[in-house]
Amino acid sequence: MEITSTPYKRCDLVKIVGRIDSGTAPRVQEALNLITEAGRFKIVIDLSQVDFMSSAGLRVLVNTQKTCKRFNRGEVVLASVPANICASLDLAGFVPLFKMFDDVTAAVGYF
Amino acid sequence: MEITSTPYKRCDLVKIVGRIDSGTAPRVQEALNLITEAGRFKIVIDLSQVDFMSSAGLRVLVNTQKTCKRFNRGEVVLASVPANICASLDLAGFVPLFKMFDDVTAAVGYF
Amino acid sequence: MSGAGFPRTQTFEGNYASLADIAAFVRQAASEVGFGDFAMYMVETAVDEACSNIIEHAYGGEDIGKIQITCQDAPTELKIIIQDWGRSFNPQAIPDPDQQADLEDLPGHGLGLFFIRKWMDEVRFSFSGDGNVLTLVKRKE
Amino acid sequence: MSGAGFPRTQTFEGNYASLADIAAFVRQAASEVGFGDFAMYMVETAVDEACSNIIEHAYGGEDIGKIQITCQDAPTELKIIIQDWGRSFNPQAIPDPDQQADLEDLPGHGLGLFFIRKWMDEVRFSFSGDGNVLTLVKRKE
Ligand SMILES: Nc1ncnc2c1ncn2[C@@H]1O[C@H](COP(=O)(O)OP(=O)(O)O)[C@@H](O)[C@H]1O
Ligand SMILES: Nc1ncnc2c1ncn2[C@@H]1O[C@H](COP(=O)(O)OP(=O)(O)O)[C@@H](O)[C@H]1O
Repeated sequence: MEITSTPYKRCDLVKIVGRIDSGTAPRVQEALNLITEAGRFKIVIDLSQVDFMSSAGLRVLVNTQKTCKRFNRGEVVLASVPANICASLDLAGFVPLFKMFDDVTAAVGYF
Repeated sequence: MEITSTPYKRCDLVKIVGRIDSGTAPRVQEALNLITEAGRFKIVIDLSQVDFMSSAGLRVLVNTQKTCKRFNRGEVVLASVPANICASLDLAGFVPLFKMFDDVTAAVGYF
Repeated sequence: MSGAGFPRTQTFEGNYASLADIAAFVRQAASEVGFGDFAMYMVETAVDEACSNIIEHAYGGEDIGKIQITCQDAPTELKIIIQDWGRSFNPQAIPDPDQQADLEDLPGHGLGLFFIRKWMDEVRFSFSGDGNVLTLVKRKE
Repeated sequence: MSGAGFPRTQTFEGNYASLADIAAFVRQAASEVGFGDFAMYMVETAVDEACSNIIEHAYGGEDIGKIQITCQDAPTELKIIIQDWGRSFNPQAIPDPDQQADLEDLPGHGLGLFFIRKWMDEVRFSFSGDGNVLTLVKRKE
């Protein structure tokens, strides 16, 4: 699994490539913590190249959303969510927790 | 030639597909005028799908940059400029007038 | 091709690095018996959650014990049998996660068993002297 | 293939909708004589600027007169001859655009002839009773 973080003026883009499972989810959490610990709470997560996400990955998304939305200081949004992962988010009841955008540019443009 | 304008929170994205010559440049100018006349002066122009741009097209870019930069209220930036068009901009001496970004997301993220 | 090469069994180290190999093993089986993309994803998810739980809860850590997986093809279903030799537990005692909760109150954990139960057609746990056996059944359409 | 099908001549309506057809015509010729992508783009640009000028300046508007274009292949160069029957002008009187200017002072116009001169190897205007002829030469590498 590869993670690329890109800071923009109003938000940070985190692109993940590969599989997010119990083994790799901690690295995603670390990458997101680096951003929130820098005081940046507007985050776009590009899931276009993620082929699998287990509940360990969903947990990372929810934890980070909690951190970002606290004090109204920001938000995590998701871009290019593959259909299977969307079904997982839906089954978990997490769809209402995340704004989702078809493409990364629209997600960055939202902030 | 096709033009698609998408308003984002901090900027407008204008994607042009096709050929910008004396015949089509006026339509590009109109699309850009619609944005600036709405009081929006931060514009990303996506040139990735533009296969040709004559001096008529360059003139539109420069005119719009003048309008946008006036009173420090905004700026036109270019995304995904094809090499041939970059050579045209360079020959015209216009490279210093426009920030250029490799991809549209980075350009939108600049504002 | 249905039936050829089945049942097939493979044993994996009980650590998180095995999860991708385990996924490849069960996806291959699911693909061979004719499952479509989403059914394969549901199988992959259930098996991943089950194996993650074995490492985390049954063994209490990585590289403590092994995980053995068998795929059985039948005319109407794919059966996946996952065995470990860690501690047992009472699945009946685990409730579904609370989906009404606010973001702030969401526990975040407790989704694994829920996914397994929702996306598999049959889920049976059995615990005996020879380890713990989880049988997952996914029906063909 | 060099030389086959050359010279070739085509006549176009003097309007902006013709510019894409004109581009296709000269790109095809440039491609057949072996020009690479950027050389083709330079030829396309020079011809587009020349024809735009004919419509705007020589004819003073669209659909006033025609534009005739001939492509000639020679061993070392491609020659493109563009003819119109509008008013003539003195190209020597047109200076290169000022590249030092601030954004606010940039005229924006006056780039067409400059592009033609910079990207073609030879540029000759001739004006006679039978119209105006612009000869553009682009050398092969
Ligand atoms: N294989 C297992 N061995 C022992 N305990 C388990 C096993 N699987 C699940 N459990 C218990 O069930 C609970 C719920 O599991 P699960 O729904 O996967 O969520 P999580 O693992 O995130 O807590 C676990 O916290 C654990 O106490
Ligand atoms: N074919 C032509 N016929 C008449 N005048 C021309 C022609 N081409 C160019 N000119 C003159 O030369 C000037 C500069 O032309 P050019 O560099 O193409 O810039 P622009 O057309 O933007 O003014 C024109 O404004 C016009 O006065």
